[in-house]
Amino acid sequence: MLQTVSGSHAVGETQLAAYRFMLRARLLDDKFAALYRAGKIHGGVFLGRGQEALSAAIGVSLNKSDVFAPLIRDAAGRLAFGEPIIDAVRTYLGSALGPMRGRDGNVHRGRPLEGYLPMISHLGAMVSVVNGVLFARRMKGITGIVGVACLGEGATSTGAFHESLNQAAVEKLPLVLVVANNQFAYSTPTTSQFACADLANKATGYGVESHSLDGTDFSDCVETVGSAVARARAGHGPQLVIATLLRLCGHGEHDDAGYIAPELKNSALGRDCLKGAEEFLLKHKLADAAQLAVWRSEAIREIEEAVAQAQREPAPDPYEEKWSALSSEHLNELRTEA
Amino acid sequence: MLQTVSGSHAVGETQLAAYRFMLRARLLDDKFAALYRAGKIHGGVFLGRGQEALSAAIGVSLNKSDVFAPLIRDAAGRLAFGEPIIDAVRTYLGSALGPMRGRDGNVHRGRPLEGYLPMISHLGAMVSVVNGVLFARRMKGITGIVGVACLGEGATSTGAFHESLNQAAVEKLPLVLVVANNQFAYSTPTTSQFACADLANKATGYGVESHSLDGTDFSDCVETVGSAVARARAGHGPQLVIATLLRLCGHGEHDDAGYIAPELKNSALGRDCLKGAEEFLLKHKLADAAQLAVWRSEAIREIEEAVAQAQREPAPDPYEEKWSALSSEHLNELRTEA
Amino acid sequence: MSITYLEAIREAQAHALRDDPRVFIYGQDVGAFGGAFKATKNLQKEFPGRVLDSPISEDAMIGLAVGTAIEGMRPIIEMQFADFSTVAFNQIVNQASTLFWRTNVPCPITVRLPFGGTSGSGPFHSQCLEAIYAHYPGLVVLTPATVEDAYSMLLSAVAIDDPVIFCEHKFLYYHLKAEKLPSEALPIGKARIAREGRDLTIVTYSAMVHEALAAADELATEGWQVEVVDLRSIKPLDTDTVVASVARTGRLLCVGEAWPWGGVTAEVIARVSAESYGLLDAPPQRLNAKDTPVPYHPNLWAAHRPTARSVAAAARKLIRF
Amino acid sequence: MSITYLEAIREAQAHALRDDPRVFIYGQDVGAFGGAFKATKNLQKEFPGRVLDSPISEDAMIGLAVGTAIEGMRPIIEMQFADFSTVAFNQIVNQASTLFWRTNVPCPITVRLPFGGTSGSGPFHSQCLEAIYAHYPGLVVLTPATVEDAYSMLLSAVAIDDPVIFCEHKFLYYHLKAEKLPSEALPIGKARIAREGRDLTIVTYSAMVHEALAAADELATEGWQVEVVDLRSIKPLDTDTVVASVARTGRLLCVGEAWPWGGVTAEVIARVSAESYGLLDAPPQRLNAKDTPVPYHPNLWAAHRPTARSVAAAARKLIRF
Ligand SMILES: Cc1ncc(C[n+]2csc(CCOP(=O)(O)OP(=O)(O)O)c2C)c(N)n1
Ligand SMILES: Cc1ncc(C[n+]2csc(CCOP(=O)(O)OP(=O)(O)O)c2C)c(N)n1
Ligand SMILES: [Mg+2]
Ligand SMILES: [Mg+2]
Repeated sequence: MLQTVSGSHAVGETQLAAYRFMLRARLLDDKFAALYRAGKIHGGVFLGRGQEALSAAIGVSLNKSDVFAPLIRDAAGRLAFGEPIIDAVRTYLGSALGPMRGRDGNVHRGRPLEGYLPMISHLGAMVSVVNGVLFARRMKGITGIVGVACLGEGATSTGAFHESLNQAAVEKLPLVLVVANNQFAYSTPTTSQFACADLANKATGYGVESHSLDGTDFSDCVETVGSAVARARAGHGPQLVIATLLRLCGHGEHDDAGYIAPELKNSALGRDCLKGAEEFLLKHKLADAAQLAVWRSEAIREIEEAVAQAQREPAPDPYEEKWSALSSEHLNELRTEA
Repeated sequence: MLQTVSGSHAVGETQLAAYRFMLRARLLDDKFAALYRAGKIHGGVFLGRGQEALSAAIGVSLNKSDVFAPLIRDAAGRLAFGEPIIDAVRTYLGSALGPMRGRDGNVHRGRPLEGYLPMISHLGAMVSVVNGVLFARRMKGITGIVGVACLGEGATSTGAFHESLNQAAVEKLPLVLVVANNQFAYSTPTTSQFACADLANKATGYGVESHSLDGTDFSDCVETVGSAVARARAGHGPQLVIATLLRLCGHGEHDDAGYIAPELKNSALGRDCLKGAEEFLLKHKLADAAQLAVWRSEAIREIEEAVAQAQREPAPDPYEEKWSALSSEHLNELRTEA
Repeated sequence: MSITYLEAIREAQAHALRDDPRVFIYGQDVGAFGGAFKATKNLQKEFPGRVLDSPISEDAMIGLAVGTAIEGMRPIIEMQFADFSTVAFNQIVNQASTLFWRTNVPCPITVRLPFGGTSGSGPFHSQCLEAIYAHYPGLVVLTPATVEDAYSMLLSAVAIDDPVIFCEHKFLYYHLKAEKLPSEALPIGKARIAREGRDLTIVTYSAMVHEALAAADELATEGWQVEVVDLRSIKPLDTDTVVASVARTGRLLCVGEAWPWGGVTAEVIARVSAESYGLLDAPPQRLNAKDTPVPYHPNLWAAHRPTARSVAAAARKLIRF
Repeated sequence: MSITYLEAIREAQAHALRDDPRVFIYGQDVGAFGGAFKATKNLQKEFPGRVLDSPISEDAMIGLAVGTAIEGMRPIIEMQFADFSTVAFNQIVNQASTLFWRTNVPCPITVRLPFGGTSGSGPFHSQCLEAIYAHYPGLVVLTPATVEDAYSMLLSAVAIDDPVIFCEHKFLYYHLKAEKLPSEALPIGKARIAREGRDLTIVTYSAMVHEALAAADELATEGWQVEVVDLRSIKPLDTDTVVASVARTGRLLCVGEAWPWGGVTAEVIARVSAESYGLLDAPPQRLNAKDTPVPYHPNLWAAHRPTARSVAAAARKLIRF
């Protein structure tokens, strides 16, 4: 696994790390999109284009011992939290050797024992699971850790969002709930989703702290997420982070996002955070153009290798599959029918 | 049915009406408690003692064409909204002639076609049903109406509370959501229920208006609820009303509320709103002691008559019962088994 | 002209909106976007103000529908996937399904559940929940297997005065085609003999009807005449048609795409065993999905659910019993 | 000493808390108050920091439990009434039940559901949801009918590495008594012959075991020996014991307090019909609650669910078949 970069590192270092995860995530997403178009992927493909700065900022602010529950647009955060590219590729291709063994696919991947929680589809449902991990660790006397759960703004309309944020607040858990307000939930604009002036206004109603950031602004992402995570880590209870940005792709690769008005795409919200990050690095002389090009080609090579490898790997074999959902093998009912 | 008093009436009149509903509710509740102790009631008995001012204030601020979804502590509001005492008594006694025909009992009563919604037990679940009634009426072009849904502070922790308040806000429905913060949800104190400094802080997070009131203060109840209802009626969207008070009884009559500290009972929160209302009427010369005594004995007589009547009425007969849950009779499966 | 199962669902909704001012549609992305599967395509434009986007609040979506039903409306609620109806579960099984029984006020809501497995959809976009809803009193559960039924049964669903769980199979959405929409239909509650036969009865519903028909084709080449009964509605369930078929064939195989414990196949066998015991020449058998979540990878998925091949194998075994 | 079913549940939890530091209890009012039914009475005092009040957030309660299970804890979640688990439905059936299958990480949570009808409790405090949960893969569903089983099966539930839906019947809470707690128990998954007989097998579980036993008493006075099988666990379901009993008696009546469509009685009959068809001398029958919500008034309630009397009537009819 790649080493994650904790918030305590020198500023330039964190940004550099974040950028490289963003870059790899973007290229990985591009590869998935290409595989999708080539008919090589079963089911849907969900990308994080335009949301990499936010997602990477989360990943680089976490330690290995922290907890992370990403959602569908968090390829960058996943990589930054330590997910090897091959795990992502294997899951998308359904490889029997991937963490989900072909049982679940695409963005539904994780390694719970490493604090990396695999999402179920039902929006909002992962937040209370993060609470549980944090709750258990506190019972065991483990301190100084943080759990991040990611949601889109559409998911704030779920009862699960509410119950779990309230639960975290009551238990004063070190939860950081990051809401990526990318203006749309599938096709639904925010005006059909909520009526508050600002999602950050929700925080006082739960008794939690809030942070707002511009998700198109690379350094704002790194800094604001970093300080939210630091507040939670320092024992100030749940932190609600609201990021404003735009999804620069369809809901999934099957969707052309025709419902996003061109004006919106061309507005400040539509800025590509990856470009912004590159400008930041160049401006602060953290890297030069040649270096960026090297990183890019390195990442592409890594991704191509992972894809080539996963494509050579065995698909799951139904005859080898243990068709049982219980861990307690003696309680499985395996009577054959008909 | 008794006539409800709308917010537009003269001040003294509204207060007088509210008081009389409070009185009748208190005496009705007392009767139910007595019947419970005498073993005459099947299942639990849930009282609104200490919450009558708030509840009556809701009822008197509504018109017959409004919508009302009371909860377990709303005997006063129900009466004020027009529920005849006999409906309450029949439901508690399971009379076949009551609105629920012995199928459901105690506080689970209502008449949906009269805008009076019968609660299901699942906390928070009625709010979106109120939304639906308001939504349908708007579709039909009916305006100037309001819907009130009542909850306890414990119910604010449900996902249903959140989804439905948000839904009302998005649709800008004339919903008044009244939360009676009586400090406990069954035995659970507010500190285990939420972490916000004030439940009213939730309002901005939904983009709705909020109103706070002292539920032990009779005139505050009447005025604040009245103005919240008026705001909703005038088209200002959902209103969140937070009332602070104390339940002056157990969760149900089976519960001695031993978990409520004597200091709390003896604090300002423990004041009896019914006494406060009487003091108000006397002070403002809206009634004298003799008049109060007359009203009391009138109410007692009415209640005793209703109980006597309902006790004479037939219990539901399983042989007469149509054992089918569908309105479409031809789709019922009534195969006899065994 | 040729019309798909999905188009039939769109057409039925258009028809209902056109004919009945009390009908409206509420669901995530059903408005301008036309729904995740395009089942409401152009309907918002055609019927302004009557096709409305909801927030991602399944519980409140159903609650709202019930409230409008009290006011005499006939809402159609689209769940984006059947799987997400678990979030609305309480409102469906406790609010909607009990309203009429408690209050005598009908609750004519239609909840559209795009359900069932498709390749690569995995454990949370493939579930078959018909048995869950059928267990509760107060709900009607429909499972159309054909384009014609998708159309006419959705129209019936909207007309029914009770909450209807309308299970529309995603696997059939695009692939199943018909020449035209029907003008007549069997009543709700009547099963259909999808294929006649004398050697064995396969009772099934929804997408599995097509697997059963393919299995019947295969067995026909071996000389066996398999009768296929399409239940159409699983609650109410047309025991009479099933029993009559079993009386003719003497053998019963029930096939369902849902999980094996309980469910439609158990219910059918329990009824047949109780009512037409003497008619059976062999023990009634069933074939369901495996007792695990629905797998993502096509290899696993194809082995998880019954297919023409496994249905044929089970039928063969039963015929030879 | 005499101990009730409810006390046995309290004792089992005390035992589990004492023996295993990974166990904790989370639920509404379970702390200082000791729970709505007092099933956790004094446990918070005895085990400080390990018996915790939750907000009224059933969805988040189960989600939290799953998170702690990932960390190796063994939470016991008390639903105040089984009926309210419908609000937690999504987390139970999609999060908890799939975790192991998806990730290979066990999910040892116990969800205690005080369930079943009692007089005057009405449609929302009486439900029997065992069949709903049993339909889903990945859950173990237990339904103890005796004080001894309430105790030992709850201990087993906590020890099982998978999510257990522990259905404890409220009707049995106070009335059922035993002399002492057992030190040994049948393993989970084994049914129990509650009474031996040769003329008819009644298969049932939970509170209905006692109605069946009373019916058997009544039939004994008429000269009939009725065998009563207490399933104990409905998933896994001990088909072997049922089939063996039916092999002895030749007649099967399944009795359940749940609604008639699907459920335990259908599942049992489907299995017996498939596996021991030749053993039956009469069609297998079942008796369930009526297909409506559970009524409030005792008169209606007593007619809604099976009772000793209706069980005896059904048994008599079947014996005479
Ligand atoms: C409870 C639930 N309802 C519906 C869905 C279907 N669904 C999947 S993603 C999505 C939109 C989510 O929007 P948002 O939360 O804003 O996240 P984004 O896709 O914009 O990142 C919907 C409705 C779901 N996954 N879960
Ligand atoms: C979803 C749900 N969970 C649990 C319950 C059980 N229950 C009934 S009343 C109650 C306490 C409610 O407290 P609050 O909302 O503060 O209202 P109060 O009784 O204080 O008026 C609980 C937990 C329920 N009815 N619904
Ligand atoms: Mg979004
Ligand atoms: Mg309260």
